Parts: sequence; structure tokens; C-alpha cells
Amino acid sequence: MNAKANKNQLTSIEPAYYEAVTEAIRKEAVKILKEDTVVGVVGYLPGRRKGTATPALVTSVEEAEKLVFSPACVNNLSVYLTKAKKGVLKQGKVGIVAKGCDMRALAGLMTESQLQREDLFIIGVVCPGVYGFGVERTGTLTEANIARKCRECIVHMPEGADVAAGTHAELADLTPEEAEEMARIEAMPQAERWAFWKEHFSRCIRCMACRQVCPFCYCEQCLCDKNRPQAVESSPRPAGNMAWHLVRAMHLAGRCGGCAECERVCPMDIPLNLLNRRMAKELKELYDYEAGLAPVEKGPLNQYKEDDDQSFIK
Amino acid sequence: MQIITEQNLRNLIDLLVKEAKLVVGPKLSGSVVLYEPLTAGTELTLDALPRRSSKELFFPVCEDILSYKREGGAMKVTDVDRSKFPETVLFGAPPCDAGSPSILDAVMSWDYKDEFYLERRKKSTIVGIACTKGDDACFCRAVGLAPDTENGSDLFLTPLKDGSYACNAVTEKGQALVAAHKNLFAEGAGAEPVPFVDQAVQKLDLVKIKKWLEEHFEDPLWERIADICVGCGACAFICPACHCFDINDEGSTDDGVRRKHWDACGFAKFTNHASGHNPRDVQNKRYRNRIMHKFKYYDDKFGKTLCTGCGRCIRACPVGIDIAEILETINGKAE
Amino acid sequence: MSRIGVFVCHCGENISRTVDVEQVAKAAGEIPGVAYSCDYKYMCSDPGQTLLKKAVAEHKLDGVLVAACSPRMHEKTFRKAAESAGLNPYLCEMANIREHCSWVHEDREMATEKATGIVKLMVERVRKGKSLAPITVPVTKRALVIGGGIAGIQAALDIADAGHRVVLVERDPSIGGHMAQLSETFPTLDCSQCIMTPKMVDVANHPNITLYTYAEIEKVDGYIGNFQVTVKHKARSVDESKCTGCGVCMTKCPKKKIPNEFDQGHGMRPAIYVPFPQAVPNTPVIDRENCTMFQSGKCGVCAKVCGPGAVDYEQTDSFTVEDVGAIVVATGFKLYTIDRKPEDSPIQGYGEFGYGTIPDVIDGMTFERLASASGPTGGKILRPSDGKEPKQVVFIQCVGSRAREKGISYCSKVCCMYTAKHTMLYHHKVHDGQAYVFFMDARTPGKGYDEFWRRAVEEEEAVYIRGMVSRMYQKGDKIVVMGSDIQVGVQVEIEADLVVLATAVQAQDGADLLAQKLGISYDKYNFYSEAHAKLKPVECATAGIYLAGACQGPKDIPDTVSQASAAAAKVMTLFAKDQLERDPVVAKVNEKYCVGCFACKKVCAYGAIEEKEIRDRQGNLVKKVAYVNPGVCGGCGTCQATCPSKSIELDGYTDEQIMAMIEAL
Amino acid sequence: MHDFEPKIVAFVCTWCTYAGADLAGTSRMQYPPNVRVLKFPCTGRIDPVFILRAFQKGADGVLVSGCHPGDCHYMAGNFHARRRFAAFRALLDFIGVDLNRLQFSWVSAAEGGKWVEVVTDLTERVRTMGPMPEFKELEHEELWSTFAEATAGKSTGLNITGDRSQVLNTPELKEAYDSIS
Repeated sequence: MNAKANKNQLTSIEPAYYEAVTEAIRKEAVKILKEDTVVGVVGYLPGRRKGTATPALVTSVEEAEKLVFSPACVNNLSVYLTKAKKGVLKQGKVGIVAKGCDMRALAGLMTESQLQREDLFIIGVVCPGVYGFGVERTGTLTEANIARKCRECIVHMPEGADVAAGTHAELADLTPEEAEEMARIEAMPQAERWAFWKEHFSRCIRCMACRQVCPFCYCEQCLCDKNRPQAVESSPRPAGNMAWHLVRAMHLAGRCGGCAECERVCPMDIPLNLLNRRMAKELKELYDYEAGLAPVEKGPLNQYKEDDDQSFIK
Repeated sequence: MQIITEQNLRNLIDLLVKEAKLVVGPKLSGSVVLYEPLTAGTELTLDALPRRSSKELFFPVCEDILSYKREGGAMKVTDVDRSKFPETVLFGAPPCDAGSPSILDAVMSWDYKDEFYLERRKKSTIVGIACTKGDDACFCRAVGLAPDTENGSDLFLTPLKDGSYACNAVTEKGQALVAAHKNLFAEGAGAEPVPFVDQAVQKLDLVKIKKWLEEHFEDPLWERIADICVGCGACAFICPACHCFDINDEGSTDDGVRRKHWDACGFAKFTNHASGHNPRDVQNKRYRNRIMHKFKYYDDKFGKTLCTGCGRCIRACPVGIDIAEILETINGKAE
Repeated sequence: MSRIGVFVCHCGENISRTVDVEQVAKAAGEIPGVAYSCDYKYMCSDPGQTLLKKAVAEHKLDGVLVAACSPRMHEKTFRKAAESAGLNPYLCEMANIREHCSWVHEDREMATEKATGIVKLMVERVRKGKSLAPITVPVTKRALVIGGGIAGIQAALDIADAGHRVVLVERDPSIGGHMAQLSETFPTLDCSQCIMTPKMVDVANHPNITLYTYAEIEKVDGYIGNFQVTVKHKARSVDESKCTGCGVCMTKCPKKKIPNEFDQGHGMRPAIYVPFPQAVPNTPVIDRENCTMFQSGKCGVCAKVCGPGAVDYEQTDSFTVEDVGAIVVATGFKLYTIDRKPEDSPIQGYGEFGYGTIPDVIDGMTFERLASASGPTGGKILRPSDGKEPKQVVFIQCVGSRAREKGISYCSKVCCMYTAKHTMLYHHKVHDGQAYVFFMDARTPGKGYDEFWRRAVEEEEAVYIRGMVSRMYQKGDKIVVMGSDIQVGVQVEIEADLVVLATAVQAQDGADLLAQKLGISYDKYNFYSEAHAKLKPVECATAGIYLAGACQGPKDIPDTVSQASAAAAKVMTLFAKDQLERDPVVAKVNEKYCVGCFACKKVCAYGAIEEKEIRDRQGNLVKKVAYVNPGVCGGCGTCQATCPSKSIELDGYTDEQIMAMIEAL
Repeated sequence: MHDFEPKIVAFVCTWCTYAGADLAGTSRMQYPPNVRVLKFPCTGRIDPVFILRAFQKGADGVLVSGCHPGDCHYMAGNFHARRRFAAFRALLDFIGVDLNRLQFSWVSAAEGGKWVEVVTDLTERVRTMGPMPEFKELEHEELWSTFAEATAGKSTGLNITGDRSQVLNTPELKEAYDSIS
């Protein structure tokens, strides 16, 4: 496959590409484990069911040889460095397989003092995209089964990784479905927009999958779990649900790297990434800021300029 | 054998709606199918397993227990009027959903009688349907159910190849439902039933698994399989059998509502004590509890397995934790 | 359950005219948590306060709400009263039903309803309030002054005269700063060195002043009253304790042709030198880059001739840590120089003036040195290129200043006056010479300033041309200056012998770096920012740090000296108490839940938030959390609104209080 | 009196806008009495959650007001608030909240007149818009499975079956309740 030469003509990414990436990841993971560069590598192992993969922390060469990369590798693994697996960082440097969107999360976490670059060995993946949900999960990635977020990906290349697995490959002529959906909602009359979100949020059961899977929801005490005072009702009712999702979007504004994991894991199919996208768009327009392209000193809502827009203030 | 055509099934729903019954069934809500009140038979959607189980009919996502208000020096408490709970007919629940209340009845009417659950349960009729769909996450056969298990349903429908359904009134409630709408049902031999789908995980020895669990409260397996759990409640919330809840007072200390809502043992704060101590301090201990509760503790207490093999948790897990695979692993170890 | 007392004030008729105060008091009595309520004619009067104190005792009140005027008016009064009744003053609040209600509404019914609503809100605030204790911070009564120009000298002397110890740190080998370079000063034309050098000597001799020259600030830790400042003492190569200042080393140094910085490069000095004869301390320093010994290892003359053996080629930079309670920043300014412009200079342009390429185009400070009796020409005005006396001199004002398009929009403030002074000095020294001045306007506010400027124009024959110079070029030994006279509306061309540019006053090199060490803010020109432009012109936003002189913005000598004394007065005020007492409305961190994202630290304008390590019993690092230094926190609460998990909370304005108030809306 | 008296909540900083409102009072200026003022040290302290909460608790309009840029008593609180609220506005707009109900302003301690103008404008604007239904409706909405009619007692005063106030009025229980508030 000649991905580089034909990148603009590609209409599908064949399994061979992912196999090559898998090989590269295995080779690198084995190497850094053998050389004791890292204490473990966070990567993907194949799932029992077809078209699935599951995150794993591998600590031995044998396990590392089972690591995979496929369009089923949807998870943003950076979440493990702040939550379930954060303990491992105390033992030493950790390797992590990261797609471009995961790299943005890593950069953000470095910005927020949650990670140190020197504690990580990043095996970047030149990622053509992953499967969406509710689609056919066969070997070949096409316009029909690629995830919505991947259609507008600007980070196919994992900038800032220690090594990159894969060569450049991306699908051509993908319609920006998410941007179009966002534009559609923005164009609705205000009452219709409210109805749209109300309908979606009313389905929310507060399983907190969106929060738990988010690399940036690393608070030990979520504001929404607090009851003195109770800023957001914890009961899954329309009122509390609305408040929760607004607070979530606000807390992620200027930080979210767009991995869209929240939306993927929502068992109720709430299009959560639209909220994140909308906030990102606003901050780009107002302050020319895009989150996670590199570690920075301060996010857009932790700084100011004296001549910031204030046309909305009387 | 009694046969009902698909059209008549939908007509039945229309009639029940007219009778002011609450009719609940799988319905397209946005992009997902959920159990929701049907306003017409045409809304019934039988081609996909609803995302949430039908347990919410008896055990709502959230419900008020009481409301309180400080008046002068006294606190006035107002109860919920449970007599207002409507007569309900649940349509289109496959065995893995229809079977859940009969598992939960045990705990709900145990030392403390959950009046809310029992009142709803008393007022409901379950029209189950044999499952002809299924995917590689399904494993009902492995936990003692099957796509055609009638237990739990009051009336059980079996899809036939000509689009109609064979009906079996399993309980008196079911018989009453048929009797009240006789003209919609016809007596006949019926076409051949639609075949069932093969399941990937078919056979588990639940006794052996339980024994292994008894002996392996501490085991490296827990760390291996459950350390990747991110601690959300998706699996528990969409599970037909999970029934943990939290109680919260919402409003102010002077005026508010006490609410009961779903909770999940996967949440880090689920077992957090007021002292700050948390006996299940790491995620794998929380996940272990999930397995233990389903395949050991509940069986210890009530002689039942707290799982119907619907596979929802497998499909929904953000990180691909696969309970069927775990059970298979334990099954293998227990040999 | 709380037992709150609500006291509704009539304020004579000011409140009761539009608000039914009895009704409000009655309604207040029914609010959960209120144990007592009443109304009274004048709550702030003595009987009113006595009423409050009695009620606290009689009804065992644990919180007090006075519904009366604005808290800006009487909060202190009632908190004091509550305190004397044994309550924590922070459990006493005021509901503003006068300025915010009775005075702005006429409808009695609605005003009463509103007043009741306000009381309800504020009861919740009291109910959820916490007792707070004032914060005390010990004060180290020793000051640091950074910069040994006239500002630093004045501040140091004032503080030292008040009996406090002072550490004065100067970057150069001698104190004196720019003022020591000046010839004569406006508007009196007295000799700068004559008034400056005695002060320098005073510094050197003052028992309370520790002088560190050739030293820089390396690091600043701590906070108001308790700073720890690391001072870097650059290797002087001369042992100050041994050197007698005899000067033999300088006369014997074989390398003598090094352009002297003090004379703007127009005089020469040896490699071992004091910047100018009156330098304080009179201890030389070896310029290692130009010293043969350091460059090739062969020479060592100065060491050989030094009687006391003070020359030490092995000396290295050393560091001391100074404990101080207050810091005065007096780092001064630099003049904008075109030829030495760094690549990233904010000022672009002026290449057309030929400064740096035409030798007889000089800046104002060079002219000062030419006019100075101690300068390279012994006080004669001789131009650099050929040493001839210039007969036509063109002065150009606003070079760099007030030129928004070239990067600086501010006025440098001193140039109008010093250019006028230059024309006079020139006229006094070259009687047959003619001075021309290109200017935009003459800005001469200040005592005796306009009179001085008029004297230059009217009596000293300077020709002022309103307009700007467009081009200059060398023609033979003349400099052709082409400009416009916009008053007359003609093009002007002058063949000048010397051109003097009044270049802009800029912040010192490295001003931004020093600010970062100190944790103080600076503007886009790197001038330091005061806490309030009008009311806190001397204080920095960072408590305990004060500004003096041109480091804050262009200033002349009288303003600089005034500000230096003001800064000294601020330091003395701080030192007047052993303990610093502060309002306890400060932020606190919940270390259990803080995850150390340090968003709070990023938004804190006071630099009050530090990183703190939490360790387990074995000493292993568990996590890093934010720590608020209560001595530094300003109490704005921006950190809390920024913290996603609300693990930082502002006492006195807690989320619990605010949420309860919203609930009571 | 009007048919509809909107509930307006103002979140203001103590140094500028609160003082400006005081000035309006000492100058005896008149404005609609619908506004309730919550005082903060600085607009930097104002969390978007407060605005949300105010709407949830029945506000028909919300005003946030502080010092003019450059005048902040704490130097930069209002600058941070400006960014925060610019972002929050965008979010509310996207979610379908009419931004005409949310006003931001800079009112200095000298601008009593501006305070009156801002409050009057917002009150009258919201009055013409009518009550804000969105969040209030949500407060009373239940999921279908809750059977809202059974719990309607709390909002309508109907269907009260059991009154346990006598039971709860034992001294021990009262004390227990009292101790938590």
C-alpha cells in the first residue's frame, strides 16, 4: 500500500496499514521494556468480540508482543495516567500508545501539571481514524464506518511523540458531519435548540461514563458529587442533568482536546462532543486558542488580555 | 395455540392506551431505543434490544420518596401517593428483561419491603417476547435463561415466520389480558417460529464459578481484569438486575425533596464512609464486588443469579470489559 | 439550628418612610434559623447598639443581621458591637435596605417586599457563615532596596534614618545611577554631582545600610514581612575588605583604552577601574572581558602593584540570602539607543537620523557627559568626530517617545525640560553657537518648569521649530537636517555641526526578568505596574513591594525623590508594627481534594498560591497541592471560581453561603 | 403594578458596582424593585454555576456587574471574569437560552446613573419577554417512570396522604434536624 503517495485518493484504509502499525508498536514496546526504559506500556489488546479492542497495561515482553492497533482502538489511553492506572507512574516511566487526539490530551495534562513529559515514553500512532459507533466493524476503514470525530481530524500525525508508528494515511473527501451538525443546531431558533438539548439530556442516567472516561475529569471530588453545597443535583432528573452537562462543558472549555470519548461512551447517545466543539470554536474565535496542540503555560480561561473582546458587556 | 398478528398486537396496545393503562414498550427515542410509554401501537419497536433494561418500570432512574418543609418550628413531611401509580402493561421485553423482576422480587420483599417497587410490580403485566435477535455479547443461555424462557412473563409471545406471534398466557395476569381482548387473538397451528441466534458464550457452570469466587476473594485475576475499569456506572445502570440506589435530599435544609436514584458499585464514592475511609479503595475491588454480588452473594441469600445474560454491560463498557469473557475465564480456572 | 437575630433599622424615616419596617421584622422572625427580630429607630446609635448587644446575650444569638444602610457605611460599627457582645465579628452582616431599597423605590408595598427578600437572602448568608480570625504575619524589620540611583539612595537613607536596617543592592560597580552622569539639573541648573555625591557618601557611611554593589537579585522567596532574597555578588576580582582605594592598580594597568560606559563610550578607562572618580564604593573592579590577565593569563600587573594584596583573580560569584520584610524596587531606566537596538526592540525606525552611523549624532546623555566638568572633554562642548566646537547644534525631541507607529506611545516626560537645559548649557559654553530644537509640543508642568523653558526660548536664544525631522545626512563635516516647520508651513534645512537626539526613556534591560523574580506585574513596555494608578501609586500589587523612580515610568528627579520617600514611608508604616494584621477574607485549600492542576495559581494576581508537596509517613511524595499564603492573598476569589472541584475556597464568600442565598431568592 | 414582575438577580462586585448602586441610593434615583443584589468581593469570584443556579431557582433575568477594565480592586479579577463569561454565554446560547436574559456590565462606584439604567433596561426587557420558562419547567419535570402525578403533592399541594410532622416533632428528632442546618 502506498499511503503517502496516494493520500488524497484513498477511499479506504486496508487492514494491512493497521497491521504495519501494530508491528511497529510491538517492536517499540518490546524494546523499551527490554531496555528497562519503562515499567509498563499502556496500549491495546484485542477484545473477545470482533471489532473490539481493550486498553491494557503490559509489563512483560510476552504481553507486549500481543499489543495491537486497529480501527477498534478507540480509547483515549491518557485517561489511565490520571485515573485507574496513575499509580504506575510512581514506579517509573511509562510507555503509552497515543493517537493524535490522545496526544492533545497528554499535552493538556502536561499543561495542567498532571503529567511530566519525562515520565512518559510516547509511542505515537499515525492514525488514519477509528471506527464510529453503531457501524459495521469490519477490517477496512471507510467513509461509512469512520468515527465522526475522525472526519475532521487535524492531528493525524502525533506531534511530539518519542517515536511514531505508521506512515501518513488518511481518507479523502470526508464530509465534516460534526461541523455540519453544529452549524445546523446553531441555525435553529433558540427554542428549538433548547428542545434539542433538553430531549437529549433528559435521557441521561448520570452513569458518569462521560466523566470517567475523560482525561480532563481528573478531579478527586467532582463538583457534581458535592452535596454541601449542592451546586448540581445528583439525581438523574431533567433539571440536574441539564446543570451537569452545562457544568461539564464549561469545565472542559479551553481544555478538551476533542477525543470525543465522552460521546462515544454515552450509553444514551447524547452528542456530547458537540458541546465541547462549540466551546472550542468560541475560544478559537475569541482568543485564537486551540487546546492541546502543545503543552502551554496557561489555558485560555486562566489568562487574559487587556483588550479581550467585551462587546457583550454594557 | 393462540396466535396474534402483528397488526393486532399493535391494536392491542392502542386499546390498552384507550383503557387508560400505562403501556410501556421499546420505542425509538432520538437515536436510541428505550422502554418508554407508548401512545400508539405503531410506536412499538421490536428490532433492537432497548439500551436500558425494563427494570426502570419498577425501579425508576429517580423517584421521590417524600418531600419536607419546615413550617414554623416543625418539619412537615409529605409522602408520595403510591396509589397513583398506574396499571401498567410492559410489551416487547425479551426473556433477559422480562426475567429480571422475578430475580429482584426476592431482595425487594426481603427484610425491608420496598413499597415503591412492590406497588409498581403489583400493578404491572409483562408481555414477554422470545428473542430472535442477539449478537456476540448475548449470553443468556450461559446464566440459565434462553431466548424462549417464559419465566417472568405474564404473557409470552413467540415470533413466527409469517410475522404473527404465538401466545402463551403464563400467568393469571396474562390470561386476564387475553381474555379481555379475545377478539384480537385467534386459535391456530401457526407458522414456524423464527429461529434463535447462536450465542458465543453458551455454557457456564455457575455452581463451579460460585465455588471459585468463594475461594478467591483475593486473587490476581481481579487486578488483571478490572484495573482498566474507569469507574463509571454504565454497566450497572443499564443492567436489568443491578438494583443499588442512593438517597439524596435535594433543595435546602428547610424545603426539599428526598429522592432515591440509581447508584453503582463501580463509583469510587459508592462505599465511601463519612469518616473518609473507603473499604473498596481501588477499582478492582469495586469490580470484584460486582461479580461477587451477581454470582455469589445474591445466590447465597436468594438462590438466584443476579444476571440475565443480556450483554448490555459488554456492549456499553467504555473500556471493553467483557463479563462473559471473565466468567469463561473463571469457569476455566474452576475446572 | 442557628439562632440569628435580625435588627431592622428605621434610619429615622429614611427607611421607614417607604419600607414597613415592622412588617419586615415580623417576616424576618418567621425565617427558619431566626431566633429574634425587632425594629428600632436608629440601630447605629448608642441605644441601638446596646439593644443589639443585649439581644445577643438574652436570646443567645449566634449570628446577627442588621437590616439598615449599606455595609460600606456601618458594617464596621455593627461588627464591633457584635464583637463586644461576644460574637465573632464575621457573623454579623448587614442587609442593605436603605441605599438599595427605601431610597430608590416609592411603592411602599413593593419596597417592603423587596426589603423582606433582602433580609431573607442575608439571613442565609449569616446562617452559613463561619467565625473567622484575623490573620497575623510577623514582620522582619529590614528592607531591601534594589537599585542605587537617586531613587534607591533616597529610599535607603529615609528608611535607615528611621532606624531600620536596609540592604541596598546595585548592579553596577558604583551607586549613583543616571543622576551621577548628569551635568547640571533643571530647573535650577545646579551641578548634579555636587548634590548627588554627598548622598552617595551618606549611604556608604550609614550604620544601618549594608551596601552591595556589583550585585544582582538572584531569587526572591517569601512574602510581605518575610522575604528571603538571594543576592548574587558578581566576582569583582578585588577584595573589598582589603582594598584601600588608592588607585595605583588603575594607573598601572597596561590596558587603558577601553570606552568608558559612564561617559557613554566617549572617554577611556583601564581594565581595572572605578566607573568615575567619586564612585561609592571606591573599590575597583576588573572588567574580565578586557583584562589581559583573564584573556591570556599573562599580565598580573595590578596584583603586583597592589600593596594590601586586594586583587584576587580567583574570585568567583558568591551568594548571600537576605531576610527582609519589605522591598523597594528602584531600578530606574535606560535611554533608547538606536545603534545598540536589540533585534526585538519595540521601537522600529529612526534609521533616517543616522545615529550610530554619523558620529556627530549623539543622544541626550552623551551631551550631558560632554557638558559635564568631569566628562571626557572636561566640560567643553566638543563634537566626537573631530573635537571641534560645534557652532550650530540641532536638538530633536520625541525620538522614540509618543510615536505609536514606531512602538512607544508614551511621553518620556523629561526630554522637553532637559533639551531646554541642553540649549542653555550650550549657549553658556559656546556663546556664538546657535541651538535649534525640533519639537512637537513643549510639556513643562512642574514647579518652575515653564519659566525655565521660556528662559531657554526667550533669553537663551534657542530656536524652537515645531515640526519633525524627516531626514539627516552627512555633507562634508556638516550634518544636513531636513525637517518641516508646521507653524510657518515651510520646509527647513539646517546644516548642523552636532545633532542631539532626545531619545525615549525605556525600562531597564532585564526589568521583566526581575519582575518575574519578584512576582510583580509590569506593562507592555516592561515598566512596573503600581497597585492603583491613583490611590496606590507606590505600592505593587504584591504586598510588601514598593516602587520608586523611573522603573515605574519616566520621571524627573524631584518626582523620583518624592516617590522614593513615599516608598520609604510605606516601608516604615509596615515596620511600625511587629505583626501584620490582615482581613481574614482569604482563600484556603482543601488539600484532600486538590489535585494540583494549579489553575488557581495561574489566575492569582497576587502570586499568593504556591505548590506544596504532600508526603506520606515514609516521606514519599503523594501529590502536589496548592497552598495559599494568607499573608499574600488579596481575597478576590478568582481562584475559587476557576477551581473545577472547588477545592479552594474564599472564607467569607463560600459556595455554601452563596448557594444558600440563591436558594432563598 | 404590572401583570408580570420579573425576578432579577444581580451578582455584583463590592468595590465598584455595589458602591455604584449605593450611589444611586444616596442620589435618590428610582428604579424597579425587582432586582436582588448578591455581593461578591470581585466579579472574578462569580462562578457560572451561580448564574445557572439562579435561573434554576426562578430568576427571569440575571445581571453580572463589576469594575471597568483596569479598575479592578484586585487588578485582574474582572479580566478573568470577562473571559469566563464570554465562554459561558456562548454555551448558554448554544444550549438555547435567550441571552437577552443575561446582562453583563461594568458599573463603577461613580456610575449610580448607569446602575439605574442597566437595572431598568434589564427589568423592562425581561418584563416584555415574560417569565423564563426553561429552567423552571425542568425543575418540575420527571422521567416517565417516576409517575409524576404521584409525587405532584410537593408542587401542587394536592395528594398529601401522610403527615408525619407529629412524628418528627419529638424533641430528639427535632434536634437532629436542627443540628444539620
